[in-house]
Order: sequence, then C-alpha cells, then structure tokens
Amino acid sequence: MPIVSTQRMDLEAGSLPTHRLLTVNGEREPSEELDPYITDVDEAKLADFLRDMMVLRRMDTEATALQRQGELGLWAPLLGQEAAQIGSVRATREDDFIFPSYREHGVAWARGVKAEDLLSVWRGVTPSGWDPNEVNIACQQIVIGSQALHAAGYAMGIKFDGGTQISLGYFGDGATSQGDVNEAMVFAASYQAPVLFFCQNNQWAISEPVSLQARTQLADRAAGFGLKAWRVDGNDVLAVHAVTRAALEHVRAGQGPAFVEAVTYRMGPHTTADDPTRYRSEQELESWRAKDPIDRLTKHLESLGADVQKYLSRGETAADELAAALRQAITTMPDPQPTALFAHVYAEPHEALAQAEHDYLQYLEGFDTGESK
Amino acid sequence: MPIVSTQRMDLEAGSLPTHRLLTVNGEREPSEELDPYITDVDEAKLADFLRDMMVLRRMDTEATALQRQGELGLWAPLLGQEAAQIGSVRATREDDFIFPSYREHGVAWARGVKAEDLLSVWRGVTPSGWDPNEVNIACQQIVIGSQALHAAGYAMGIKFDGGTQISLGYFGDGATSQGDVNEAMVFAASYQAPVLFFCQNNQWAISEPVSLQARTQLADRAAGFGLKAWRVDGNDVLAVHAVTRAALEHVRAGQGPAFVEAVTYRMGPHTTADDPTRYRSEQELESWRAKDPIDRLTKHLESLGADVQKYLSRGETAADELAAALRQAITTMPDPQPTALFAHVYAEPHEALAQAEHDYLQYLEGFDTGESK
Amino acid sequence: MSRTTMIKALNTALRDAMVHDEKVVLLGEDIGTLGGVFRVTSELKKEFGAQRVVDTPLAESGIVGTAVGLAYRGFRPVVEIQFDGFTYPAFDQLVSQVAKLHYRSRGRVKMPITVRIPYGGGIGSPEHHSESPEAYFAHTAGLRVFAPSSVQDSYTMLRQAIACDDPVIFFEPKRRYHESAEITTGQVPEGVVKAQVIRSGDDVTVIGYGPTVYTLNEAALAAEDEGISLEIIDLRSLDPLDIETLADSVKHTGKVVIVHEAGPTAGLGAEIATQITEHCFDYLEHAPVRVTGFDIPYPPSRLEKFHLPDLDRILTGVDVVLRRSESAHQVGAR
Amino acid sequence: MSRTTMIKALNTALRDAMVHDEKVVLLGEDIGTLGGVFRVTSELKKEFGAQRVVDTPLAESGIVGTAVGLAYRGFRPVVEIQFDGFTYPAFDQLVSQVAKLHYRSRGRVKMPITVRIPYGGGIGSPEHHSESPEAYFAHTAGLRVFAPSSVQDSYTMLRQAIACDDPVIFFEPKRRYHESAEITTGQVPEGVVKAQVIRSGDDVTVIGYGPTVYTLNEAALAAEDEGISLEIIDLRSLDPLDIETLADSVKHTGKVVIVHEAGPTAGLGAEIATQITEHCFDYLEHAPVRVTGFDIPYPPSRLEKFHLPDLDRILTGVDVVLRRSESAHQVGAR
Ligand SMILES: Cc1ncc(C[n+]2csc(CCOP(=O)(O)OP(=O)(O)O)c2C)c(N)n1
Ligand SMILES: Cc1ncc(C[n+]2csc(CCOP(=O)(O)OP(=O)(O)O)c2C)c(N)n1
Ligand SMILES: [Mg+2]
Ligand SMILES: [Mg+2]
Repeated sequence: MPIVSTQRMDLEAGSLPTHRLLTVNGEREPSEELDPYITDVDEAKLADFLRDMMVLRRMDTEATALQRQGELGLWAPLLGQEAAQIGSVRATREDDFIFPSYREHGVAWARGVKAEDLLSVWRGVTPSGWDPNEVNIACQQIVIGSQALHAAGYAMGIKFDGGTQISLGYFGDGATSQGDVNEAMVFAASYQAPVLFFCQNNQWAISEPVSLQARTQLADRAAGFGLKAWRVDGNDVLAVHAVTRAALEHVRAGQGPAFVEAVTYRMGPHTTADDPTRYRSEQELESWRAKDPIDRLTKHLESLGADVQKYLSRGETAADELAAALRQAITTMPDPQPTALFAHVYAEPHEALAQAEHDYLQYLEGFDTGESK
Repeated sequence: MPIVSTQRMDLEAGSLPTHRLLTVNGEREPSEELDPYITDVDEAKLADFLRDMMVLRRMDTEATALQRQGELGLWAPLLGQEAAQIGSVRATREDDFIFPSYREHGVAWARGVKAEDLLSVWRGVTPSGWDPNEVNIACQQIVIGSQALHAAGYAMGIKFDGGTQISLGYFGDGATSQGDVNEAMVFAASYQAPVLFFCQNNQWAISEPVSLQARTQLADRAAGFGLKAWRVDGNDVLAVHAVTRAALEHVRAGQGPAFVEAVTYRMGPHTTADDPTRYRSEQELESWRAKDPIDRLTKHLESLGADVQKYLSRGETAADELAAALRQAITTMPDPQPTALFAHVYAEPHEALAQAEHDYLQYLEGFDTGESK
Repeated sequence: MSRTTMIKALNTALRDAMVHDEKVVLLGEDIGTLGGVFRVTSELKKEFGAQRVVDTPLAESGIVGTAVGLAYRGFRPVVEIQFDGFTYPAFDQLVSQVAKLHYRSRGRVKMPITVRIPYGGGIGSPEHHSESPEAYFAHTAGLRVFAPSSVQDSYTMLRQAIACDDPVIFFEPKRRYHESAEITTGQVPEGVVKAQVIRSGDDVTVIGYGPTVYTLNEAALAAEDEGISLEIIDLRSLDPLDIETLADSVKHTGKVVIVHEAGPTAGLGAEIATQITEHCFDYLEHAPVRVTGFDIPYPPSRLEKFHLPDLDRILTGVDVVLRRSESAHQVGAR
Repeated sequence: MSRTTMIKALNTALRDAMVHDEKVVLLGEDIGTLGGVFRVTSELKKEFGAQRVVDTPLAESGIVGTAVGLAYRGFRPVVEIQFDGFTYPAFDQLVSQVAKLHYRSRGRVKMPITVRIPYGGGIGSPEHHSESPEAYFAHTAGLRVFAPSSVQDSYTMLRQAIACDDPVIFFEPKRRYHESAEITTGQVPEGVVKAQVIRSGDDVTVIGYGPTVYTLNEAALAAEDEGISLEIIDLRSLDPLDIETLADSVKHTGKVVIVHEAGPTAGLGAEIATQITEHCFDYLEHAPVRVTGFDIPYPPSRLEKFHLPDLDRILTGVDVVLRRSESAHQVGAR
C-alpha cells in the first residue's frame, strides 16, 4: 500500500493555465496573451528551431553512443527536452547570464559552446569545458539546486551595478524540493532581482515522479513566493519561446523576478547509468512520444506549406557534420597531465600545495627514468 | 536609496483573509467559519485564557528582570505574543507533539513545563530543561527553522505507525526564509503528513522586517506548497484558538498538512541583548500596544458583563506566586558540576571520552587538594 | 555462509535489521521503487512497503531533518545519501541536531540514526561523486563514524550501526561494492567496534580503512617479495578511534604509514598520526607518514589515478618510514 | 595611529576596503540598519547605501549562494555569518561551490569571497553561539582560513582577506571584540599571511590562534615567573599553515604545546602536531601536546570555564612537555 501515489498530476490542473501554441499535430492555436511575442517568428526562424533541435538530438544520441563505447564516463541525455531548451535560450539576450544544470546541453550549445567542449567534462578530462565569461553561461551544476542561488545572486549584482541583463537559473522538477531553490526564490523576491527561474519539469527526478516532490503545480509554488509565474507546454517550441520572451520582458521591465515551468518529459534514461524500465512504463513513454517536439514542429511547418523536406535535410546535414566532428574530437582528445591536478585550486600562491605538486611530479619522474619508485 | 522597503505589509492584503473574532475593543465579531469551533469557550474558559496570559507575561518580565540582574545569561521575551501562544497550544491534544523555537515559552509552560525548568537553560546551567517525552514538547530550538523538519518527520512517523496525534512546528516569520522550513513543507505535502506549522509572524526577525523575507503573505507561500493555510490576528486569543482548532481538525481528519500564520508583534527586544530602538519607531510600537492581547480579552470579558476584577486579581495572584517561586528557584539554582560536561554526549560507551573525563576530573582534583596545578 | 557481493551484504543487513526491529525505516532518494542507484535497497520496498522504505523528495537536509523527527517518535531511521558529495546540504542537521540532541536533551531523546554514504573515488564519476568527507564527521562530537572495508564487515558493521543508540555515519567504500566473499549473517556483535589487525607483520604498521584496505593488502604482498613485513590494520571505526590496537602495533614495529583518499590537511590521518605520536613517542623510529589524496578538489575522472593513493605510493611511504627513500614528500603527500 | 577596539578595527577595515574597491559589497543578517549584532558593520549602510551593505533574508545558504552569483558578476562579497553555529546551513555552498569554483572553471571564475564568522566561546552564550568550526574549513581544499588574534591583525588581515582573489573564511575571536589597542590603518601587506612569533623563548613553543593567543601571552608571563621561557606563536593563517615558522621554533625548543578551543579529534591541533612531527622529528623531546576543548558539544555557559583551555591547563601542558608532570592526559585533553 504505497503512501505516495505515483500518478502523474494532470497537466491541466492547477491555478495557472498551461500555455500551448501548437497542438500535438502541429496546428497553431491562437493566444491573445502570447501571440504578440512571436510576431517575428517566421518560417525561417521556425526552420532554424527545427535545425537546432535536430542537431541537438543528434549530439545527444552521439554522446550516448560515445559513452557506450567507453569514450565518455557518463552522459545525461536531454532527449525530449529539445524544445524547452532551444525555445527558451533563443529568447535570451546574448548578455543575459545563464546558470545551467548538468542537462542543459542545448542551452550551452545554442550559446556557442562547442559540442566537444561540452563533452570534455563528461569524458572526465577537465572540470569544465568553456569560459563562462565568454559565452555568459556558468559551468554546468551537478549539486541539485545550488545554481538557483547563483542566478539570484548574479541578478542582485545586475541590480546593484545597474545592468540591463537578466540572470537565468535552469533546474529540474526534482530541484524544487531543495532548500536552495526555495531560498533563491526568497532572495529574488526580496530584492526584486532581475532573474528568471526556468524549470524543466520533465516528470522525473531519476526514479521519482514529480508527484513525490510536489502536490501542486510547480508554477503555483513559485507564485506563492511572489514570483510572476508561467506554465507552458515544454514540447511546444513556439510556446516556450513566447512564454520565455514574455517572462523576460516582465523581468527586464523591472517588474520583479519570474518563474517558468516547462512541462516536458525526459525520454531517455536519467543518465547512461540509469535503467528507467525499473520505474516507468512503456505506455507512459509512448504517450509522450506522441508529443515529440521535433515532430510537432515538423508538422507545423508542413501545415504552413513550407518545404519541410528541405529543412529536414538541412537539419540532418548539420547534425551529421556536428556528429562526425564531435566523434573525431572526442576520440582523439588527449588525457590530462598530472600537473592539471594542482592547477587553479587557488588563484593566488599556496606554498604547501606548490610543494606537494613539486614533490609529486618529481616522484612521477622517478618512474619515468626508472630511478626509484 | 534603500532597495528594500521597510514598510510593513498591509495586514489585510493578500489572498487569504485575516481571521478575527475580537476587535481591538473586545467586541465579538461573528464568523460563520470559525464560530462552530468555539461553542464551548465560555466565560470560565476565557477567564482561564486571561489568567494564562497574565501569568505568562509576568513570567516574561520576571525573566527579563532576572537577566538584568545577572541571574540569566540571556532571555528572549515573548511580550505581546501571549495570545498567539496560549490560543494555539490550548487547542492541541495532550499527546500532540510540539517542536518549539526559543521563544515559545508560553507553549511549553501551558504544557506543564515548570517556569524554572524553562529558565534553567537561559541561565546556562543545562542544555535543556524538561523531558520531551513527558510533556510531548521537544527541546527549544535555536537554529532557525530546523525544528520544522523535525515536526514534519515526527508527523511522518505518526502516519507510519498509525497514530492519531498531530505534530506541531512553531517558528517565526524570519524562519520562513530558511531552506529547512520550505523543505519541511515539501515533505509534509509529499506524505500528506499530520503536521501543523504554526508561524508567529511578529513582524521582525531581530532588526529585519518581514517585508525583507517575503513579498507575499506567509500563508500564501504555504498554500503554494499545497498546505491548507489560515491567517489569523495573532493578538486575538479567541480567533487563534478557533483557527488552530480548525486547522488541527483538518489535519486530524487526514486532509493533509496545514499552516497557520498568526499576525502578531514582538513588543520587547529580540532578546535582552537587543536594542530595538535602533531599527523601529515608537509609533509602530504604539500602534501595536493598542492591539494588546490581554487588554483585548479583558475588554471582551467586560463586554460579556463578567466580574473582570475578580479574574484580574485571580490572574495577578497566580502571576505573583509564579514570579516569587521562579525567582526563588532561579537565584538558588546551583551551578552544574564539571562531570556534566561529559554526560550524555553518547548514549553508548565511548572509551576516549570516558578517558578524557577521568583524566580531567583527576586534574581538577589536583587543584582541590593543592597537590599540583 | 554464502558467497555474496558487498551490495548484497548491505542489502541483507538492512533486511535483517528491518525484520529484527520494526522501528527501522529507510529513507532516501530513489531507494524505494528503484532500489537505490547502487541497488543496495533492492526489493526492500516490495517486502516492507512504502512506509518502511521511503522514497523521499530531493532534499538532503529534509531527509536528515525528518529522520530526526522520526527518531523523536521512536523510529530508528537509516538514511541513504545518494553520493558522498550530496551530504553537505544535510550538514547543519547532522552537526547541530543529529550529533547534539542526545546531549541537548540530557539523554532523554535518542538519535539512533544511521546515515549510509557510498563514498570515495575510483569509479570514474563526475564531480561530487567521489568525496571522502569522513574527517568532518570524526571532528564532530556526538557522532560515531564507521567505514567497513570488507564484505563481511559491511554486513556486520551495518547491523551494529543500526543497533547503536548513537547516530552513526556509515561510509560504504563504493569502489568495492562489487567485491564478493563468503559471509556469515545474523550475528550482531555487542560492544564497541574495534580496529582489526588483518595481517601481522614486524617492520611497518600500515593503517587504512574503507576502500584503501584492499590496496594495503596488495602492498603487504608486494613488500613481502622484497622481504619487508607489513602489519596491516583496518581501522573500521573512525570515531571512536581504537588507539590501543594501533599503539600496540606501532610499539612493536616502531614505524607507521597511514593511508586515506581524503586530502591530508586536518584529515583523519593527522589525528591518527598525532595520537600514535602521543602514545608511542619513545618507540617511533620515524615520524608517521601519510599517504593520501592531495589537498585539491576531487579531480576529473581521468586524473583520479594520480590522485588516489595506489600501491606504488603506499610502498614508497613504506620506504620512507624505513628510511630507504629520501623524503616523505616523494610519496606524493605529506 | 589611534586607539580602537577590535570591533572598530574591523569596521574600519570594511569601510576602507569599500572605499578602495567599489566592487566590495557586504551581505548578512542584520548588518545594515542595525549594524550587525556586534555592530561590526555599524554606520556602513548609511555611508554606502543598501546596495553595498545588504540586509539579507534569514538563510545562510542563500547568503553564501547569492555571494557566489555576485562573484560571478565581478563583485567581491564580504559575508557576515551572525554566529559560528549558523555557518552550517551554508556548508554545502561553501564546500561544493565557493571552495571549488575556481578549480572547476579552470581559473576563469574567481571567488574572492570573504566569510566573516564571529567564533569561539567564553561570552556566556546559549548553544550554537560558541562554536569553533575552523577544522572543517582547513580540511577543505580551495578555501583559505584566517584567524586574527589582535586588534591590529583584525584590521590588516581583514583587508588582506578581502583583497585576496581566493575565498577566505575569516574567524573573528568574538570574545576579544572589545579589546582595544593603537593600530595603523590603510596598509594592506602583499603576499601570503604568515605565522608570527609574538614572543621569543627557549624552552617550549606554544602555538595558538584567535581568542586563545591572549591566554598564551598570560601563560608566558606566568611561566617566566617560574623560570620557564615560552616562545609564543600566533598562527594567524590556519590554511595555508606556515609550517616553516612553526618548525623553526620547534627545532629551537624541541617541545611544543598547541592550543585551541575546538575539540581535539581531527582538529587543527592534530594537523599542526603531525606536520611538526614530520618536520622536526629528530628535534622533538616530547610528543606535541594539545590543550584544547573537549570532544563534546559546546556546553551550557556555566560550564564553559571548564571546557575552554585556560591559563592553568596551558601551563600544565607546558609542564607535561617539559616532563614536569606525569601525563598529557592531565591537561584535560589529549
Ligand atoms: C544535492 C544533490 N542530491 C542528489 C543528487 C543526485 N541526483 C542527480 S540528478 C538527480 C535528480 C534530479 O532531478 P531533476 O531536478 O528533476 O532534474 P532532471 O535530472 O530531471 O533534469 C539526483 C537525485 C545531486 N546531484 N545533488
Ligand atoms: C540558522 C540561524 N541563523 C541565524 C540565527 C540568529 N538569529 C536568532 S533569532 C533570529 C531572528 C529570528 O526571527 P524569526 O524567525 O522571525 O523569529 P522571532 O525571533 O521573531 O521569534 C536570528 C537571525 C539563528 N539562531 N539561526
Ligand atoms: Mg526532472
Ligand atoms: Mg519574527
């Protein structure tokens, strides 16, 4: 007799509407609230979204393959969440600063991070793959929820120094249970800081359904903190884009912090180390397959009378190119040298550590020259 | 140009009504929702509340005096919060288990804890003054918010072992910013555990106004987690009693966890070490003096045609007796012996610590006998 | 007696403890339906139900804090922290509540909470999955800290931890999870957990715990080939420390090497070295030598082989203490 | 040169740092309007405004976590934790983020965060207001840990901490807050913070830091009366440890007593003792002696005089290391 129902909450329940602009069949639904935010999203832009999502999906499957072949230590697939990531990040300004979790590969890639730099961390050769200050995106965060506070603090900084940027904190449904995420909402509200929390509710935190984390909509939770909250179909790239724009406009206008809950689904395992068949059904998966974000956008483009084949093949070419280059880069990526152990532990000199490094390198040299062990 | 307004939020604002049964002049206001909960609260019971609050206030002033005289190390006055504490605790069942903060002296005292046992901790002679299992009230908690999780966990235990008790977690407005309090609401909601969170919003967390902690009503915040929430005038003992009964009924019926925000005011300093004139105005204090819970109940008894003088003098006698006994007990309370340092660190034998104790006592003996230093 | 993996031994210990005492409840992320990311709690939810094997929301302070409430209610909670690096959000509840409530309540409230933490490196994981935080807890009065190294001890010591009326931080050497051995189940020894001389020797005492003990045994074999006889001690209980067993050995050998994965500074090795120096000053022929990880954040997985004390570094430590090698520094640690 | 209290010296250091660098922002509970419960930030909000002296919501993880975000934005946050015992809710952010982000980002993101913690006992406070958690942070790679003992150092070292591009946990000896002395302001020495021999002597080296240094000086005077010459070292930086200065002294005296308020097990004293043994093995005439608080939760205030290392216990430690007293145990510590 389980005390916690594992039933998914009705996506339509709760006090906030779940915004949607494209039906699962790709038909465009009008929205008085959101339409103004996407007047500029024409066929070309939609086709770009399609290409982005296709490339992303390929990067993801390629990464999974590389992990299976031992080239990566681990991989956290984003399969199914392409629309939530592309739709949102493409709404940000280049100088908005993003604090992602370990699953926001799409967000980082769309910001110009090279796929191999992303994967280098998962290969285990480096603690981080890019310069946060170059792409305005922080290191991926593994400790669940921590980055929400960093986003809130960065936004406080924007307010303090008079910037016009927005800080974004990405996290999952499970993360909303962490003290840090809730404190982040407290701080954001208190200082009316320009931050947008973007929660990808992909229904699962490893094996735990979102109903274990919350008995209300996650967006309702945020509203209780005084954040302006939106809920959106996270597999509808157009709606995600529109809602994120609306939320960013709200924040940028100085009207206070905001929260977006993108309702989506993690189609793959939690990571390559996970076996989701132990905790969820094929039916559930099937029902979400029908809501696939790429299919949906493809159908929408068809409904617009676009030359979809052209876009699809363009997307596939881009995906092929990325995959090939990625595989080449990863499989030839050299292992780090032991000196990397000690680099950057401190920004300023630390004699004891410098001594330890010196001694250790000498010790290792002993092996090379066979002098002593 | 302060970025945070220090203006008090309008007590009437927000999505939830602030329940009140007695106006500041002691007139009874009817309430369809709450009246059924206090049909048994007759003159005698009201007079008991009055006596409780009078005794409590005296205990509090006596404790403050004892601190000023060096008999206590510190004291956290509850002045002004008598109604919130007495009204709520008198609604609980004896076997409901309470997790208080350092300011819930009234709650503990009403549960049968002796005043001197309460004060012994503040005197610095012992880490705790009573047996939690005898009075169903945990040790007072100093780490802000921690006890909310303990209350949630205890309630999970009640659910697991099939008890009919309720667990109560008391905390202040400032505490709602802590991760732990928010996580406690997550856990409570997730397991639908029989817990009532009772928040005394006394407007201040040391020098920080509640508007720094939250931009919504605290009760609204709780509702966002899926808790059934009430907001009540915390200086109205009758309304507090009624709302707490309603909330406990809700929880005991298995309808899920609940939250009560009692809107009250800390009339004294945060602790005897605090100087509130540095951060709040005499006017503000004045406006709250007009809402005094004891005055209000006195006026209400008058309006009922009761012999108020009798009740007041009865209350004063009880207060006098308690104060005299308390002073006597505290001023003659012996200091603890050094052996107390080591007692109860572990429940089971710990050789190293036993050795340290043994050696230390021997060392101290050396002084007594003047043998060595 | 049956051959089993460490994971299965831990699983059996949990099951046996739950059968033995119905107040034992398990709490943690993904421990129910999934059986834990390492499957240590596999099948237990099926057997005991969701009220005794409790999947929790994703919040470690919440898990430990509600365990405190459960202990107040008379339960005996066994908490799983999914990985070592996720212990820290619960640090406040562990240090200010779990460790202190028995003292604070003057013995009236017991905190028989076991916190299981799969710990240590060597499994090629990303950041936060290979930490060795044992010193934080050994430094915290009110907690006991256990670290089994063998399949048998995983069973026995987990039973002891759960049976103990004090809180126990229970470090499981995750890199040894798949080792297997014949074990005896069902017995829960009374009394304090002691260190164990798992191999007698005359030249150097080598002390380790948890995941490194395996390598210590290898080192003993390798040293034997060179005619050096190592006495290997598995610490087992990190707090309290069984200084008698350690001191007896060092009084015999006069030399000691201490091994752990955590960085040296204010690590457990410092405490062990200091106590040994205090107890065996006149016997010591060389300062105690520590062979440990470095004082760095745990490195990316393709560097961890350089970070973890391995056979060669342990043997170099032995050489140093035997004055066959120049300096302790060459061990790659202090 | 002007006579000032330690509180005022810290206040001046903050003000000077804020004038010097507009990226310095202060964050903490009650630090603005109230000026902090100890008034260390008194008047600063008036002078610099609410965007540079920021009263924060009551959440320590939030304070440190938002400081990380501010550092990402290029700020140089100085955080006040109201009392030592309230550091733990921020432990995760400190250990997994503040300490590791420079390493994680390969030097691209600096974390020049100073975390000010009024620490230690002796002021008659209730629980959680007298903790000495320095060992936790000394054990954490990526953090620096400072503990000034004097009025002058409070100023100078706080300036150094704020100027440092690494995160610094800055322990303020709250029980000495009201001491006063003439100090020089305005100078921020470059380079690493070193230990200081604050009194030269020949017989025994006595090492302390923070609030105990005062007592060490008293001990030196008392010992002098008995014809014993103590060399007193104020550690100042707890991580990195200035082992050269310590070792030089011990090589001269051959005997060392280490004093701190925290419990001994896996405390900083163990690290100091171990490093001294490593560096001075052939010079040591006695095992290093630790005079510390006990391995207990901090006791109620009317017991703290028994818990804290006082003049008599320090002198007994000296006697022990001089072999004038039987056993280190009589020091009331290991
Ligand atoms: C503090 C902490 N606890 C536990 C974990 C282990 N863990 C990694 S991912 C995960 C689930 C996260 O779920 P969610 O927030 O929904 O994000 P998703 O993985 O679905 O993107 C858990 C428990 C962790 N990384 N950090
Ligand atoms: C974790 C923690 N941080 C800081 C403090 C210091 N402190 C003690 S009481 C207090 C304010 C609490 O305010 P509130 O929760 O409103 O309760 P009240 O004192 O008003 O009853 C603070 C900051 C503490 N005790 N615990
Ligand atoms: Mg998820
Ligand atoms: Mg308050």
